[in-house]
This record gives sequence, C-alpha cells and structure tokens, in this order.
Amino acid sequence: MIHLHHIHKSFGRLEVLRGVDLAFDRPGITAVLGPNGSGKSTLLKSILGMVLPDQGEIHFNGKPIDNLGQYRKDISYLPQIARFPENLRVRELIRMIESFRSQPSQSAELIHQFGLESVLDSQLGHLSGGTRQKVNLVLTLMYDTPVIILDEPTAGLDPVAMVKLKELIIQAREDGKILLITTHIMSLVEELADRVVFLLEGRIYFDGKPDELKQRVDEPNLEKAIANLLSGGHLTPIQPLDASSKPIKKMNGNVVQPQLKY
Amino acid sequence: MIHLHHIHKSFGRLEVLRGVDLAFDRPGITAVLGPNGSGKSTLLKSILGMVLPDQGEIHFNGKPIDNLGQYRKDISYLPQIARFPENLRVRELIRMIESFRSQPSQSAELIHQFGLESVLDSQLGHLSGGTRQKVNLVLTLMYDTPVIILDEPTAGLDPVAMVKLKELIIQAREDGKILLITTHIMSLVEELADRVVFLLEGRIYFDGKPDELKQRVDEPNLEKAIANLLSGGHLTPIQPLDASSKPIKKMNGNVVQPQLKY
Amino acid sequence: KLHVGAGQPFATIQAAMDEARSGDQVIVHPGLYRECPVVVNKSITLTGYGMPVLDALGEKEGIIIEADSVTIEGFEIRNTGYSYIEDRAGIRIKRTKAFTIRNNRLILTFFGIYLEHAKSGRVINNAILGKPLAEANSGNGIHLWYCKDIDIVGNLIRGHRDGIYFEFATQSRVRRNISEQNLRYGLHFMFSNDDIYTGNTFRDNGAGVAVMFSSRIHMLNNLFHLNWGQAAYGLLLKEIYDAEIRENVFQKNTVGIFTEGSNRIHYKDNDFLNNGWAVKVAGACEKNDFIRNNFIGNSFDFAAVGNMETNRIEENFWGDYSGYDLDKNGIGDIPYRPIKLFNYVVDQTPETIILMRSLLVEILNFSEKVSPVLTPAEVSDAMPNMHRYIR
Amino acid sequence: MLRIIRYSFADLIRSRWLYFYTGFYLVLTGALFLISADLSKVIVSLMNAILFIVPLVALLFGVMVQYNTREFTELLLAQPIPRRSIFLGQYLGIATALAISFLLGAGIPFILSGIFLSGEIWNFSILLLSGILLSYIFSALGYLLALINDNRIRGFGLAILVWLLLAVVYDGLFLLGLAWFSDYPLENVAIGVTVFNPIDLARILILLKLDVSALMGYTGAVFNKFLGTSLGMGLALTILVVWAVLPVSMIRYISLRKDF
Amino acid sequence: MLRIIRYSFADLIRSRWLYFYTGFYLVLTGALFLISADLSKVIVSLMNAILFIVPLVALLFGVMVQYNTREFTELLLAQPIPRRSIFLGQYLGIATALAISFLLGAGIPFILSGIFLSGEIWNFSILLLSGILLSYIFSALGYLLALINDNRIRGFGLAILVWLLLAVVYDGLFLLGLAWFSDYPLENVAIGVTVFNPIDLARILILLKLDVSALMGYTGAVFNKFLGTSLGMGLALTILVVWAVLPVSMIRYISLRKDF
Amino acid sequence: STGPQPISYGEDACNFCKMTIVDQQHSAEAVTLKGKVYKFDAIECLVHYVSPLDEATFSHLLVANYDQPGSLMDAQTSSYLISPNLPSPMGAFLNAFDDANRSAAMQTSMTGELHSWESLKTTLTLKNQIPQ
Ligand SMILES: Nc1ncnc2c1ncn2[C@@H]1O[C@H](COP(=O)(O)OP(=O)(O)OP(=O)(O)O)[C@@H](O)[C@H]1O
Ligand SMILES: Nc1ncnc2c1ncn2[C@@H]1O[C@H](COP(=O)(O)OP(=O)(O)OP(=O)(O)O)[C@@H](O)[C@H]1O
Ligand SMILES: [Cu+2]
Ligand SMILES: [Mg+2]
Ligand SMILES: [Mg+2]
Repeated sequence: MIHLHHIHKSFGRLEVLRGVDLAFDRPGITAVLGPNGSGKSTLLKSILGMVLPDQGEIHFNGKPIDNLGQYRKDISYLPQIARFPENLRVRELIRMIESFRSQPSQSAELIHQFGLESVLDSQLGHLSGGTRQKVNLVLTLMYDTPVIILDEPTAGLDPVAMVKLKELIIQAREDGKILLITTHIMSLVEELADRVVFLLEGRIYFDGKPDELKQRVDEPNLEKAIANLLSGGHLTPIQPLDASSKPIKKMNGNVVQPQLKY
Repeated sequence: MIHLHHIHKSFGRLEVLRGVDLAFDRPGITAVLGPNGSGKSTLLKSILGMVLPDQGEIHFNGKPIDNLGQYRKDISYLPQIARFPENLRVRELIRMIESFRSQPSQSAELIHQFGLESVLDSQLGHLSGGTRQKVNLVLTLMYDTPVIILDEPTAGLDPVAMVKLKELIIQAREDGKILLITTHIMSLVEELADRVVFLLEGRIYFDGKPDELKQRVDEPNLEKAIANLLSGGHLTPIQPLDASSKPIKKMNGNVVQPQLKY
Repeated sequence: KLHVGAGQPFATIQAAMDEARSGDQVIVHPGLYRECPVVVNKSITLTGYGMPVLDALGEKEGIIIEADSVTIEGFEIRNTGYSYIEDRAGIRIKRTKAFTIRNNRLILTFFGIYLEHAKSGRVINNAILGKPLAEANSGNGIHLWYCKDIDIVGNLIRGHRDGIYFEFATQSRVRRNISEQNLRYGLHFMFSNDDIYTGNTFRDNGAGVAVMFSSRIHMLNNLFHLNWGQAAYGLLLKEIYDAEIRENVFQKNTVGIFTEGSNRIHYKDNDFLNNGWAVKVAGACEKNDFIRNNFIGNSFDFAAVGNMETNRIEENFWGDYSGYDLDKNGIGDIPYRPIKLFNYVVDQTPETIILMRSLLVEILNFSEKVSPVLTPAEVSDAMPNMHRYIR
Repeated sequence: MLRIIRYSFADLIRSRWLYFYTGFYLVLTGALFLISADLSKVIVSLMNAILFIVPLVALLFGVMVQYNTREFTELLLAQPIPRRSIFLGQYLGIATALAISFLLGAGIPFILSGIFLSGEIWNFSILLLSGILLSYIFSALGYLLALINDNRIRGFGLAILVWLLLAVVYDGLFLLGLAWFSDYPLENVAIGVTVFNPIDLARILILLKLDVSALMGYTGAVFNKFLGTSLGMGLALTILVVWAVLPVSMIRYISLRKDF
Repeated sequence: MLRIIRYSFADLIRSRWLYFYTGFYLVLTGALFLISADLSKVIVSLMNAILFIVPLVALLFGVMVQYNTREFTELLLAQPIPRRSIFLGQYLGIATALAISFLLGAGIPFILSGIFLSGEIWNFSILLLSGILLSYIFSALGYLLALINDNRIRGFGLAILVWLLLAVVYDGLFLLGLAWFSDYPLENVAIGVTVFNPIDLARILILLKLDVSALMGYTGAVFNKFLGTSLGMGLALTILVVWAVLPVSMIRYISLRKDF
Repeated sequence: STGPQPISYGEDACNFCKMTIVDQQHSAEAVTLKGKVYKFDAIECLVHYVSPLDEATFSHLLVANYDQPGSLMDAQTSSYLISPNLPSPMGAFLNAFDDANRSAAMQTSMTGELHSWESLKTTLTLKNQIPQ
C-alpha cells in the first residue's frame, strides 16, 4: 500500500533521513521507534506529503504521491505537536475539518467515547494538555480510512483515555487497517505492535517482529532491548549508504533480516 | 514550605478548582494525579502565580505569594505545554533565561546529559517533539532550587532520556528537595512517588502514600487502582464543599485520612 | 423684387442683378446655381427662398460684395476649394459698409465670410461648417481684416482654422456665437482694439479665444469649454492691455486662461471649473486684478512665473482652501496661496505631471505651503472667500 | 479550493474586523459627501485615501493572516486537499474579503448619492476597480512576505517597508530622476517607470479619468497616445493584473516547496 | 525590569527591522534637506510624515510584539520576576526602541546640518519630543489592544482602525461637525475634541511653536487664540503625557489580572 | 529615439509662442543632442528660440519647405525669403526654400529680401516682427 524508495531528506546541513526503504502492505500495527530526533516524525510526514523528500519516491496504492493529495483521503494522521487555531472552539474545529472532507465522519461517537461533550464550546487555547490530545485524536480517527498514522498518540492522555485509545487501535487492526505508530512507551509497543521499525540517525536499523528484536539482543524486555540497541553502539543499518545503488531487497512486511551487530 | 488554603478558581462558568487545601512541607516526590482536565496544571500554575485564584491563599515559606514573584527564585517549573519563541535558537533561549535569573546555572551539564549539544544552534521551531521537551527540562532543572514542579515531564522523551530524567528526579529527592509531578504514566508514579494527590473535578479525593491508595481500592496495581477510583464513581472529596468553613484539618504531608467510598 | 430660379423670370442670379437697381430685392428660389463668383456691386438685398445652393465647384469664391448696404440672406454656399495662393471665401465683403449677411449656410468653404476693409455691417445667424475633422489646410470661419463697427451675432462656426478672426478690426461686437471644433482658435484677435464679445460658446477648439496685441477688449459672459490639448487654452492673452474679463465660465480646458505680457486686465467674477490649470501667467504681466472668481476642481489653480507683485488677487473662492474663519465674517483668516510646489515642478519638468496626486506630491505641496521657497510668495489671496459665489 | 476561500473569508468576518474596515470607508466616503456635494471632488479625495490606505491595509492583512493561519494550514496539510488550494484559497479569501469590504464601504454612499444618474459613473467604476485590484495585489504581496519570512517581526517590518517604498519613496526617487535628467526626452521613460509601481499605475488610471484636461497639456502627448486610448487603458489594466498574478504565482511556487 | 527592557529591545534589533526604520527617517530627513535648506521648512515637512508614520508603526509594533512574545512571556512568568516588570518591560522595550530609532533617524541629519548653531533648535526639540511621545503613546495603545484581544486578527484590525480614525478620519468628522454647527460658538468644543486625539495634539504642539498659522487648522487656531502659545503648549504637552500614562496603567492593570 | 519626430498638425504646440502648430508651410523643429524634440509653428519662432543658445547642442535644426508643405529640411543649408507678399504665422513674412535658385526666383515674383540661416539670426529680432 505504502512504499518508500530510498528516501533522503535534509534540513539545511542536517541529514534527517538518509536512504529509507520501507513498505507497508499488510494490515497490522507497525511501531516506528527510535531516539528523539531520529527522524520518525519526518518519515511519517513525508508519507503525508507535508515534508518533501530531497530524493527518493513514495508510492501510495501504486501511484507516486503528488501535491494534489487526493490519496490522503485514505490516510488519517495524528500530528505529534498539534497546533490548533487557538481561538477556535472545539466544535468549530471539528466541523471545519469535516467540511473539508466529504467522507462520513464518526466524530459524535468519538466525542462521546473520550467524554469531550463538556468542552465542545471551549476554545482550543484553553484546553488542558490531555484534552487537547483527545481532540487531536477525534480529528484523526473520525474517518474510516485504510491507513492510520499516529505520531505519539498517548502524550498527556489519562489512563482511562489511554484504554479507550488502545481499544480503538485494536479495533482498527481487526478491521484490517494499516497502522503506523510512533511512541516511546515500550509497554504500548509490546502490547500492540505486530512489527517494529527502528530508526536511528535517518537509517533503518531494524525492521521485523518485536520478538525477533528481543531475540537478537537477547533481552526479554523490549524497553531494555531497545536501550541495548542504542547503548551497545555496534549497529549497522540494514540499507546501504549509497543512494545510487538499489536497495538490497524490497522490504515487505517483516520478512527482512535485520543485520544488527551486537 | 508551600501551603494552599481553600483555593477556588473558575474560568468563566467552569469551576476548575473548588476548594483545594494542600501543604507541601517535607522533602520528597508528590505525584499529582487525576484525569485530563481535572485541574492539575491549574493547581501547579497557581502556586507559580501564573493563574490567580479567585479565592483562598497560597503561602510559600510562610509568606503569601505576591505579584513580585521573588519567591519563584526557589521554584523550578516545567510547563506542560511548552511554548517557545519559535525563531530563537536553543542556545539563545537558554542564555536568555539565565540572564533573567542571577543564580548559578548547570545548563552546560544538563545539555551534555541530554545530548543536546548538536541542536544548540537549531531554532526551537525546528526541534523534534522529544528534543523540545529535553530543552524544556534543561531550562527547568538548571537551577538548584528547593522546589521543583514538573507538569508531565516525560511527554515525548525517548527511553534513554527517560532514564536520565528519573535519575535527576531521584537525585533531587536525595538532595532534600520538594518535587511536585503530574503524570499519567503510573509506572513512573509507582517507581518514584512518595505521596499521591488525586484530583478530580477540582477537589482532592485522595492524599497519601501510593500504598495506601492501593490498599483502599484493594488493587495491587496502581494504574488499575486509579482506574477503579474513577470508574467506581463512589467518591467523596476529602475537603468540604463549603468555602466559608475552615478546612477540617490542616493538611500536613500524608497524615490526612482520605475518605473514599468504594 | 426680382425672382430667380427655374420657372422664374430670371434663370441666373447674375441676370437678375444686371436688371436690379439699388434698393431692390433679388429673390432666389431653390435650386443649384453654378455661377460663382456672384459679384454684388449694387446696394441690393439678395434673398434665398428655401436655401438655394451656390456651388463654387472647388475653384471659385461664392459671393463677392463690392457695394454698400448689401444684404445676403438664406443661401447655402459651398465648395470653394482650397488654395495655398489665395484666400478664397464663401462670402467676401470688400471695402463696403452697412451690409447684412444673415441666415446663410456655408459648407466646405475655405474661408467662410471674409471681411476686408468693411465697416458697420452685421453677420447674423449664419452656419459656417468646414470639415468636421479638422485638417491642417483650412481658412477662418469669419475673417475680419481692417474692419470697424461690425456685429457678429448668433453664428455657428465649426471646423475652420480660426472660427472668427479679427485682424485690425475695431469697435466690433461678437455676441451669442458658437465656435467649435476649430483647428486653432474659436475666436482670434490680432492688433484689434475696443472690441466686445459676450455670451459666446467656445468649445473643443485648439484654444477657445486668443487675444493678441490688442487693447480694450471686453470679454463677458462667455463659456470656454473643453479646449483640450498641449497648446489648448480657454483664453490665450498675449500682449494685451486694459481688458475686462468678466462673468465667463472656463470649464474643463487644459488651461483656463493663459496670459503673457498683458497688463491692466480685470479678471472678475469668472468661474474656473475643472480645468487643468485655471490661470497660467507666463510672465511680464503687471497691474492685473483677479477678484471674486470661483476656482473649483481645477488640477492647478494658478501658475505664475516672474514677478507678480503688482497684481492683485483678492476675495476669490478657492475650492482647495482649507483655512478657517474664526470671526465668521465669511472671509478666511489665513491667506490662500494658490501656487503649489508641484506647479513649479511641473513647469520645470513637464514629465513630472505623471506624479500628480501621488502621496509624495501631497507631502511636497504641504511642506511648501509652510514657507515658500520655490513658489512666489506674492501670489496669495489675503482675503479668500469662504463660500462659492453663486451667480 | 472554494471551501478554503469560504472558510478563510468567514474567519475574517468572524473577527469582525471587516465590518470596521467597511465602516471606515462608509464613514470616509459619507463624510466626504457631506463636506462637498461635488461628485468629482469626492472621487479625488477618495482616490487619495484609497491609493494610500488600500495597499497598506491589504499588505498588513496579507502578512497577518498568513502568520495567523499557520496552525490551520498544518491541519489542512494532512487532509486530502491540494497544497496550492490551501495557500491560494487562503490568499483569495483575504483578498476577496478586503475587496468586497472596500467595494461596499466606498460604493454604498456613492450609490445613495445617485451616481448612476450622473456622468461620473465611469470615473467611479475606475476608482472601484483600482481599489479592488490594489486589494488583490497588496494582499498577495503581504501573504508572500509572510510566507517567506518566518520571523514575524521581520515580516511585518518588511510589509511596512514595502508600503513606504511603493507609496512614497519610489515616487520621490522618480521625481528626483526626472528633475535630474530633464534635458533628455523622458516621456517614455516616465511611463515605463510608472508601470513598475502598481500604486502609480492605479493612480494614473484614475487620473486619466479625472485630470485629463491637465494631462492633455503634457508634452509629446504621450499620455494621449499611450494611456488615453482604450488600448493604453487596457494595457495598464493588464499590467495591474500581472502585478496581481506575479506574487500569487510566487505564493504557489513557494507553497509547493515548503516543509511543515 | 531593566533586563526585560533590554531583552525586548535587543529582540527588535535582531529582527533588523529597526535599522530600516531608522534608515527610513534618515532618508526622509536627508531628502528633505536636499530639497530645501530651510530648517523650519524641513521641520514642518518632517512633522507631517511623523504624525502619520510614527503612530502607525508604533501601534502595529505594539500589537505585533505583544502577540509575538506571548510564549516568551509564559516562560518569564515562572521566573522570579515581578509580573508588571514583564509587561511594562516589554512595552518599554518596544517603545524605547522605536523612540531611539526615530530620534537617530530624524536627528542625525539635523545635527549634521548644524541645528545647534541655528535658532531652530527649540523647534526641533519640540518635534523630536512629539515624535518620541507619539512613539510611547501609540506603542502602549497597540500593546494594550493586543493584550485585551486574544484574537490576533481582531487585535490587528483594531490597531489599524485606531490609526485610521485618529490619523485620517478624525479631522474630517471634526470639520463636518464644524460645518454642521457653524452657527454656534465652538471654541471650547474644539479644544475639548482635540484633547481626544494625540495626533492632533502633537501637531498643535509643533505648530504653536513654529507659528505657521497656515497649517494650524481650526483647532490649532483656537488653541492659539484662546490659550495663548505658552499655556496652549503646556496644556497640549500635559495631555500628551496623560495619553502616554493612561494606556500604560491599563497595561499594568490588565497584566496583573490575567491568567496564563 | 534621438531623431526628429513628425509634427502632429493641429495638436502639437509651438515651444516658443505656445500656439498650436497648423501651418505646414512654416513649421520648424529642433532636436537636442540628448534627444529632446522642440517644435515650432513658424520659422521665426525657431530662430528666436535658437539664437540665444549654442547651436552645437542641437543635432537637428529643421524648417518646413515652402514648396512641399509638411516636409522638413535642414535649417542651416536652406535659403530664406522675407517677402511682404508671403505672410508667415508669426508675422515675420519668413519662408524657407530648399535651394538658392528657387528662393531667388520667388524673390523676383514676390519681392522681398533673401537670407541665409546666419544672416537670419542677426536680422530677425522680436521687435521688428510685431507690426504697428
Ligand atoms: N522544519 C525543520 N527544519 C529544520 N530541522 C528540522 C525540521 N523538522 C525537523 N527537523 C530536525 O529533524 C530531525 C528529526 O526530527 P523528527 O521530528 O523527525 O524526529 P523524531 O524522530 O520524530 O523525534 P521525537 O521522538 O523527538 O519526536 C530533528 O533533529 C529536528 O531538529
Ligand atoms: N485559560 C483558561 N481559560 C479557560 N479554561 C481553562 C484555562 N486554562 C485551563 N482551563 C480549563 O480548566 C480545566 C483544567 O485544566 P488543567 O490544565 O488544569 O487540567 P489538567 O488536570 O492539567 O489536565 P491534563 O491532564 O489534560 O493536563 C480544563 O477544563 C481546561 O479547559
Ligand atoms: Cu510660435
Ligand atoms: Mg517526532
Ligand atoms: Mg495539565
């Protein structure tokens, strides 16, 4: 469904993505992991066309993505840092986004599920951190799309909302959707992820099942496994540096063998 | 050190704090818990004088807090939603905050600990979510103050940074500081908190040790304990509604008996 | 009465005139007469009934009057043709007096009515129509050369070089004529004194009226309208003295009045409306009065070069006056200075007119208003009227 | 795109600012009418105000709205909307709002005064047209400046600077130049230079209607030949439209290349 | 407070905008000197520009900086700095920056021209004083407007509106009123009405000193006639200072009561 | 465009006397080295305009050919006839011919005095132009 071929992206002199090849074809939850600043959000944004790669191509449903963005009808995206027009009321914002997208929306139900009825008439600038994130989630999940991209969805959510969110994510997986999630909460990854992509300094260092990752690092706890990965420092990316050469192997789900040294 | 007497605060018709009495006198870590929108951030901000209560008094070191804010020399505060001047560079921001506070600063060390050297010359608006939070942490923790208030400090941090943060928090407790932390990550509370304050709809429903809380709800897992508290719905605040009556008992550390019905 | 025409006693005008005696009336019936030039050398009245046509066939004059007390009326005279060598005319009056030229229509005559050394005659209600589209080679509509005591009344003159031309013509009166679309001037005085023109309309000429090298001309109650172009003036005054210019209306001309080397002239009670320049004084003008005029909606109210000290500018109404009248006597408390800095700039560099009404120009004008450096301080109305004069 | 335009438009209306702007022109035009009953004089005064205020307000609001809708833009970028629709739509929203505001504010008093019955209708239309074109041109410039400069203070500073340049300084330099080189034939140069400043161009369009009598006195009759004809008029209008299109295509260019 | 002023000042300087602003005045004043060597004339021309531009720029930058430093303000609120220092400091930072910018830009050419040797020094000081007072007054108004209105578009709209009202429409309405009630003695009304417009006051202040009756306008003439020069000046100056103090104390009042 | 320009008769104005140029037999034009064009309704106006100036600053001095109305020729090489029988627009009775034979022939039929460009500049003064 989503294919990234050799994506490079620099901001000024900073190379954020240095040749990323990825494919998301099968339904399921992929956790995109990596330390702060490793390029996770940049990667997700380039799928959305919000960041424009310097090199490489992104295909969605077999077609290269374009500026017209019609393909985004099939994607729901939760931004990490949600910037809202602070004067708007929650109700207005939701209605506005709905008005730009002529798909049936489940906003009412989601509002109910996250208990946002009472803040519908509050201005977005006056919301508490967690409530803001709930609004952000409603805006994202209100459409029934085959692809859902969530950048740090749990930030600031209280336990009740968190449970709700997990239910929604699991439901989406059961509906056969493709989910891409970044998070730093390993328990969540452990609970949900079917596949883990580990990003470091703009390259992919692991792409496979969570269990495989634990096996490789010989560490039953995922959090520690990742910490090991990082602190060990003996890492090799699974893709060549050279942008001109073809990727060794087309990534497809979790069949790629990670080539980690540790 | 910090005494809140019967604090009331409304935003428009929304009563956010409805008579909060609290005291923080002993060193240690207090976790302020509660669902989204329960008034945690508002409570912390009113200690800082950023939110001005409608009723009640706040004393810091025995003196009522005032608009001159000299008492804030003794407080470090990490805001939940960090708004930065987005054009500024990280280095400039840190230097700027330092210039406003003539106390010795440990910024250099913290920068090193969070590995921020490489982003010192980036504009704040270009930082990744986690990096932003790290900068926020550096700005907060660079002064040696007896009181540290952290509103959702872990948001967006990667595991390595999280470990670092915990170390710093524990170090602060060992240094005899008073720490107030809000978070929705119960594992963190379990790991760190000496005292838990549970806020709901602007009233305090529990104030005591985490273990006590678990006992009350008869649930060994804190996360579930809190969930129980909320979903049970049979709650009574430990303070009287009537603003004119004196608080039943002066709060002092964790000696108050919570009066939860369940 | 002698009748000329098809089925009349006389077939040709000439034949009738040969028979006529002084005081007779020759009546010409409708028809086309190809016997130009018709020379009238007896004191008769030549009357056309139903507009008989005299066609000069492009190479002759129309009628030539060589006797006193002749009246010509009711003819259409056309097609004299053009010549560089001679000034052909529709009607020529030669050294005679007491003539009347009335109710004729002159079409495509080189010169219309040509008066040389004529006296005490009247030219009334004629229509003199040249080429509608002005062309370089055309004569004057009514041409006076060494004449005296002539009345020119109610004529319509269109499409000539000058509509009415006075050279050495004195003590004459020009009233209620319409002179328009003439190549050069609607009315032109050269070396002519003691004339009056009133109630005329000069529209869309190269310039409305030019008065040159003449004295004691009275100009009353005329309308100068739409005289547009680089050298277009409502009224052009050059080397004239002791004139009265009163109660005229100058509307939408490029320059309302342009005056040069003209002295002792009274400009009173005129309306200057929506002209490019209302009054342009080009120098060497002394002892003139500009009094009780309305200046409204002109791009520039006044322009002057040279010393203006002996001239008087008073009690005018200036549409652009922004002063106040604290004592409420109807007269502004501070003088009005009609010359703006921008006038001066445009005079120096005409191209700058492209900047007219720009913010910059407003600012420049304002600053010059304070303490004039480039514009003459003496051009100033010390008693500007607060209200428009209604007439 | 239409939805975005409508939304951006509605947003401005909600801020109630547009009412004030309309009201300002209403008051201004109304006051001018009360002070002077002479239509053509009102048109002249109004022209002065328009040439000076429309560009300023449009520039500032272009900048303002761009900065203010950055969050909104980020939200929209994840929606199935073409990028150019987002930015051009926002721009068209402001520009149209400003233009309509101006049209109503300046137009209503004129209509009430019975312009349709008078001969000034054509002058008046040119005035309105110029105001509208200037609204579009300068809000595009403002929007563009804000899009290029992330530093808001600099963005605003540049907007004010652009305004000062085009409204005052440009003409000043032009005037000095003309005075300096007055020995040379400058008619064509003068017209050429004017073309590069939309405010000047708009001014001349109006001038041609109002001050023809004075302009006719211009040497070489260049005006006559160039601008006085309907061809010249058409050309001037075309250049104004180009002035509007240029920054818009810059907005488009930049918006298609920006990361968020 | 001093640190905040300094910081806010430095922030404006970094945006490089101030250089342009200073440069603009330098160019303007320089150009005026080129056109005319007459000092008092330059002063009056400059006055005109100042009365238009200083209020506009100060208003816009007051608004701008308030909105732009909201994040910064939130950071500072947690620091041991008195609230009023934060807000007043920011305001004083902008106002002072603008005032200094103006002072340098307008002053340097005058000093170079040898103003100290001429008799115009006093007139010149009044001019500079007016510019400075206007900078302070209008940046306070702008800052205040932004503080009150969280909706940025509305804040900006109001700022532009205030400017249009005070700089453009006010006189027109006043004249209209005069024409309307011309049968009544209006002197006191005129003085009263003038008091509500600092731009008018500043103009009168300068003109009373220069005694250019041609430019004084109705209100100025009334001032001159009924108050005399020194009393008139004293009154005008006092009210101007009140105009500066009033919005500042409003800023203080509001800032002490706002939640963040 | 630094060359001469055609005169629009009936539209252009005389740079010296401000009158509209209508007479194709007597018009004149001067072009400066910098390319500025000045037009005149009569040759005498050109003479009056140029006399006080330095002729070297002009690239062209042109006068109308009496025999070919509307066409301009070089003023310095033309031959001039002042004849009471050949009036000119500004009263100088001044006419220009393209060669000396032709002007001499005209002189015999029309009377008057012959001039060259140079002699013209000295004989023609504003004063003697105005009769009366
Ligand atoms: N617009 C931008 N301009 C310049 N640099 C940018 C921009 N956006 C992102 N970066 C830089 O790119 C790098 C990757 O950022 P990104 O947001 O993708 O990280 P991340 O993996 O999502 O981190 P986090 O876990 O903190 O969210 C960071 O160093 C960031 O500073
Ligand atoms: N400035 C404000 N104006 C109006 N309402 C406000 C304002 N600030 C906060 N609120 C409201 O007060 C309530 C409490 O907010 P607060 O930020 O204290 O919640 P919280 O407990 O910190 O929640 P979270 O866990 O989401 O951070 C919320 O309903 C919020 O909408
Ligand atoms: Cu001439
Ligand atoms: Mg991220
Ligand atoms: Mg909070």
